Amino acid sequence: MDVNTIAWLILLLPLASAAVILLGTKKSAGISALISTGSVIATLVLSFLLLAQPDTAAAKPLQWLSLGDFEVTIGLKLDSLAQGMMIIVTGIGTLVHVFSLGYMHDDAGKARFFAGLSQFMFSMTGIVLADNFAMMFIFWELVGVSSYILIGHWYDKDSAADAAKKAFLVNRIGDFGFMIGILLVWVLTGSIYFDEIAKAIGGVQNANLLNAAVLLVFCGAVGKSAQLPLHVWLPDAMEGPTPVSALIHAATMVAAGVYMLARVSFLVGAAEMAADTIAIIGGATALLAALMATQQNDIKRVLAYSTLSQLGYMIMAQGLHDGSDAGMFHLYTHAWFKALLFLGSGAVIFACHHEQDIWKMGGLRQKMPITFWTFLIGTAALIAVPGTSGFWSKEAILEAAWHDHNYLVWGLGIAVAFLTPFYMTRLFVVAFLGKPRTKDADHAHEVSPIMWVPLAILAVMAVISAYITGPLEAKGHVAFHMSLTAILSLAGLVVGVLAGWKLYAGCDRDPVNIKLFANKFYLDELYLGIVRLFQDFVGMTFDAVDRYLIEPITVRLPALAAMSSGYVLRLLQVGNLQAYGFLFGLGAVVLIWLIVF
Amino acid sequence: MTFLFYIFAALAIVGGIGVVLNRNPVSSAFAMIVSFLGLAALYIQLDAYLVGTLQILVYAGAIMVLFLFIIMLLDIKSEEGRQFGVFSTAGAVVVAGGMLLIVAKVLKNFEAGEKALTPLKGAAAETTDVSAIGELLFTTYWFPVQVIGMLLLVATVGVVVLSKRELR
Amino acid sequence: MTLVEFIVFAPLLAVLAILFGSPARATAIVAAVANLAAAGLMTLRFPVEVESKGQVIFASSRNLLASPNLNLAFGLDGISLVLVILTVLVTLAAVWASPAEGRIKGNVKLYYSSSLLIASGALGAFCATDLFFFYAFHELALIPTFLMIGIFGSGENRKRTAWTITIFLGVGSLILLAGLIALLVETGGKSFAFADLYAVGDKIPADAQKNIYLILLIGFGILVSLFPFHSWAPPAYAQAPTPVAMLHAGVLKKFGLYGLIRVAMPLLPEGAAHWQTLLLVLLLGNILILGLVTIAQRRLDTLLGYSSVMHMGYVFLGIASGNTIGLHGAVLLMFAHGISIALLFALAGAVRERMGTLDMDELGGGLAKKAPALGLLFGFAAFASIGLPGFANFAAEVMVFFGSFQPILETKKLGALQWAGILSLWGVVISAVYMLRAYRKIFKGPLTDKDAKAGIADLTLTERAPALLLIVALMAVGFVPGLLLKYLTPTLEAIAMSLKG
Amino acid sequence: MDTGLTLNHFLAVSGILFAIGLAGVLIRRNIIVIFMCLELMLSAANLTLVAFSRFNTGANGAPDYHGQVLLFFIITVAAAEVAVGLAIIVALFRARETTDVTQIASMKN
Repeated sequence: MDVNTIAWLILLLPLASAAVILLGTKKSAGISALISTGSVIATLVLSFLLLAQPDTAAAKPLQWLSLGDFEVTIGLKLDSLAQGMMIIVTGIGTLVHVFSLGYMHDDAGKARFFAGLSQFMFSMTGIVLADNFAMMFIFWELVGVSSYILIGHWYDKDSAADAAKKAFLVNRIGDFGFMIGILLVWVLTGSIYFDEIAKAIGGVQNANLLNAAVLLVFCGAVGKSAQLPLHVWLPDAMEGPTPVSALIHAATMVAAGVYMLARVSFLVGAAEMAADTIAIIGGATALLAALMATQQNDIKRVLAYSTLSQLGYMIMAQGLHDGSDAGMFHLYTHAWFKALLFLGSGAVIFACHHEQDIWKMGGLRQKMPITFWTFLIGTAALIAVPGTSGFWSKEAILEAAWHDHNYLVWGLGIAVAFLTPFYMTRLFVVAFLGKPRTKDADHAHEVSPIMWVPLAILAVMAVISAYITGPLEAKGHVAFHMSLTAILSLAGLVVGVLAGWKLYAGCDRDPVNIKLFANKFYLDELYLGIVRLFQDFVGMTFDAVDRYLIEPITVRLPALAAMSSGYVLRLLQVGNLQAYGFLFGLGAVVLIWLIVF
Repeated sequence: MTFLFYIFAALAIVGGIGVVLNRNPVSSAFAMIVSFLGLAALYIQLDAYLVGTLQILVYAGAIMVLFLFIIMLLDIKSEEGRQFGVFSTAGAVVVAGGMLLIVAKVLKNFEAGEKALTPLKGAAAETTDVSAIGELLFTTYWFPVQVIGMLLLVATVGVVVLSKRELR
Repeated sequence: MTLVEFIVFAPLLAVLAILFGSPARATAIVAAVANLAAAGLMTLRFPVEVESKGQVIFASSRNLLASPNLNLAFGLDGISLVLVILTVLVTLAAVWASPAEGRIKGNVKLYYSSSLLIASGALGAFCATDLFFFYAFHELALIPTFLMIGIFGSGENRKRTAWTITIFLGVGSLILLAGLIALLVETGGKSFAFADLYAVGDKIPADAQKNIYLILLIGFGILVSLFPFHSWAPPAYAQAPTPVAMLHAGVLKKFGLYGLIRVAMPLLPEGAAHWQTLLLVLLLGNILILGLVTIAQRRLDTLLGYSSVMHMGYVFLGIASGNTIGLHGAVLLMFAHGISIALLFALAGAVRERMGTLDMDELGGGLAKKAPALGLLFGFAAFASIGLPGFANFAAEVMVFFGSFQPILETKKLGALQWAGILSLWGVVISAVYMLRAYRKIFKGPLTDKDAKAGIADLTLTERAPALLLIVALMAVGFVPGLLLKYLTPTLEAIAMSLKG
Repeated sequence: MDTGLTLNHFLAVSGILFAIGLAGVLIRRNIIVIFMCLELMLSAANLTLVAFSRFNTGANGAPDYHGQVLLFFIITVAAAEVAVGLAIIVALFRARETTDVTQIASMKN
């Protein structure tokens, strides 16, 4: 197969799958699931074929819009960055699909679910392969919709419906900035194509506008990768089915922001002020999310905040000088172990009859040994135990921060290195060790092979992915130097795990109670207030202005004028023939007078 | 001639005033006939014998008879109480006065109107106005004549319909 | 008789047939389908290379008056073609979505004839190549609108609403008429034909251009519900019977925008440049202020009414930018918005028919559980209206925004137009807020009042057909915008040229 | 023979008659009398026509008979008008039992 066929098949197979399910096989859920899973396995195979392509590969573009000089094409860029990302997306996609076959087996909306997954795979592939900003924006929006559909899969639950809406709207706010950023980049460089922008970026004179443009483009990443201050949608997005959380809200879609920044790293590199801002926002997100994670009780929420925190790392890396590769490296390793953790939590939740509160679990080690061990491996990778993949990629980021002399960002990163082991130990100890605290936990038993096999594969990947960096082409290195950074992060690991063990081993209730963290710094409440203010107060005010000011001026006033003049004129209609005659005669006289003299 | 003009003009005007001032419609009608007679005389003074005759025959003869006939038919008594309303009188004075003022102002500056009335001479005196008008009516104006005939027919039918039906 | 004449008069013939006793619904649908077929045929036979802005295809002309030169003249250029396609699609959907004959309370003939008359008026206005009939056909379409709202409308205020819209649009048309007459006087007044006007158009002095453009902007603006002349639209759409809301919001309202592009801009380029800032301020009123007002709505019908008003702001933005990209975006958005709002009104009509109300609090929620197809189609419509990729709305909005930034490719200095572009982008967030809110409130969430909603049935196949027709059209153009853009390019490039020069 | 009479003499008489008729229309309340006054105004206009016709002599010194033809038409139309008008009055009287115009005010409000 030539490169065109491969690339286009990768993009279009999932779309075809979604279309077939929507139009044809909606009624038969089993077939739909198989179609969807088949399509994603096919794309995985194709993605491996794609790895053989050179870095400069590209598929023949398809014209979408063309107006003279202004042209938007759907072109597929198949460089090593895209190739590596495709392996992540389709690899985890495949495992999640397979896992879902078990997890969603009895769900009423199974066909809809798999159609949504396929649509997501299509959209995500579009982002990865996009060769220009407009196309990226198109698929950027489409993943937003997929996310909306999948979060709201159980739409008859109020919380799920609200979470879906929230996710979409928050992302829209990010996209608002993203679109302006794209427009500004277009104005500055005269192109929306990454290759041409890279060529033209050197000639851009207007540094302020460039900084603004990059920051606005970064807004898109802030929305999609859930950075401060638009992070609020991601924890709520956990209302979606757990496979969705694993695929979309941990491994791939939320990483799209990181990917996009890596894709335009030349832009970020050219705008210093913007790059610093990006790094700081990433670091701050990493720290705040880690703090919030320490006080969550919902197993998926803990993982969600840890995702936020890790995404903060990646974004931070994108803002660092020479940090883009490290960021992508972490994206790559993180995708595997975070998907593992989410699917593991999914297995736990499935086994505990959809119980998500870790304080109602416990003692799962004996009930679900496979899940237990895979989850342990995932946790180890996340808290960066030396040897696991997470260790190498995190070190790379922290080292990059150190070498960039960006000590503020470095400090943030180190602080997170202390917190991550702590809250993950808490989660692990409370959920898996000790004694079952509820009947559901007591009755839990191991999940079926169709669910634990993906877990096992992911567990293997969680350890070894750092050593097979083939897909990333030299973006990740397994290299260790004894340095202050390394010492501190190892210290963080030890301190964090020990503190977590000491505090939580054998506890039935949370001994620590920090309201500020548990309530996520009250940011949700703040935003809710702002939204209320806008929706209800400003909206109502303008509604009132419209109703009681503009409508009276444009409708009532002319109506009143017409009616009152009509009333005045009506007084003349006395109904007396001679009065009319008089007026007529008078009019005639006056007219003649005016005309003749 | 001049003397006769003033006599007939006065006749016409006084007749007119009589129409307006008489309380009894029947008297008004008779005043009207007087006025028309004066007018007809003025026409004849202007060498318009045919229309003068027509004025007497049609207006004074037919139309006024019709008026009288209706007045009798409806058995209308003279108006009772105060004859003229204050407002209507004032209005009439204003409008009619204004009209008179305009006429006076126009005539004062109307130089073509200073042309004196001289008797017809030569060929003009030979042809009678009846033949001249007749010739015009049945050549140049033959179509309007037809139309007028049609109009009269329609009016006749209309009158019949109107007087037959009860008006609500 | 040319195809264009056929397409304009076919609905009128159908009206005659209905008046003489032909079955109303069947006749109307036949006429709409015939029109769709004719429009398809025209599209196939439409040559893409139309050179000058005055040139039209399928031209026909019947002289009615020698002096001034008045012709019943029709013809198509790219813009007209796109709008004709829009009209025939929406007409078919509207007629189809009308209730069956037995379920109309009142005069069935009037009901169906009115829809056809509106369609005919809109088609006539879009196809006329003569200023007089351009105006007259639009007026023709207003009369049935008024009748339908007054007679078949819902709500107790329908009479008042009918009067409001009539007076409002009447005044707008009157102002427009004044502007058009002034325009005719400036161009010599010898001929009403567009071609003749274009020929002498660029000789209009600058002062006159400014004055006339302002009058035309207000006149057309009222017809398009430009802020602050929008008060008629939301209640009218809320209370109009479904087909009228579809036809008016979807098609007829585009007349004003069409007029700006067809008459005002090419003839009065200096006026357009002079009043650009004013137009920008007003369109921001449409997008931002009315966007927030839309959020505050509690009823689906007024919400859709306001949203339709709000979206006009983007079209105006494309028009204000005045370059090729922006104008393409504007015309394409007219098409896309027309279809998507018609779709939304059709589905809202279906909801009203089932639930008896469109008050979102009374509706409760969870309707998607009872009527999944309705929920799915409404989701498509809502996302189309939000401007999601894959629907024509997205392509059009993207072009409008790129168009607003195009003028500074050289200077790289943000001006009023660009700031307006940035601010109107926020409208994209606003429209997502209110559409998703409505979707969430009506269709998502747990099913409330289970007993009351027990008898709610999903859409029947007949009801799905028009919605599917519109969705397919939206997605076809959304996936391949070139389908329509290629027809627009020659005409719009000429107009953009005249604006530059 | 110079009679001393000019066109203005006749026009003045016509104007006075017209004003009288107008005043009568406005003053009188009996609809039949009002009607008569209307006829008076019409006749005043007729006098103007005849006067102009007589003074506007052609090349052969004859009056302009076109004006008199118009007068002929006017008289005819007036006859028709009177007939119809009186018929209306009769009908009105039958319905209202009055000829007083101040009593006939159904157009008010």
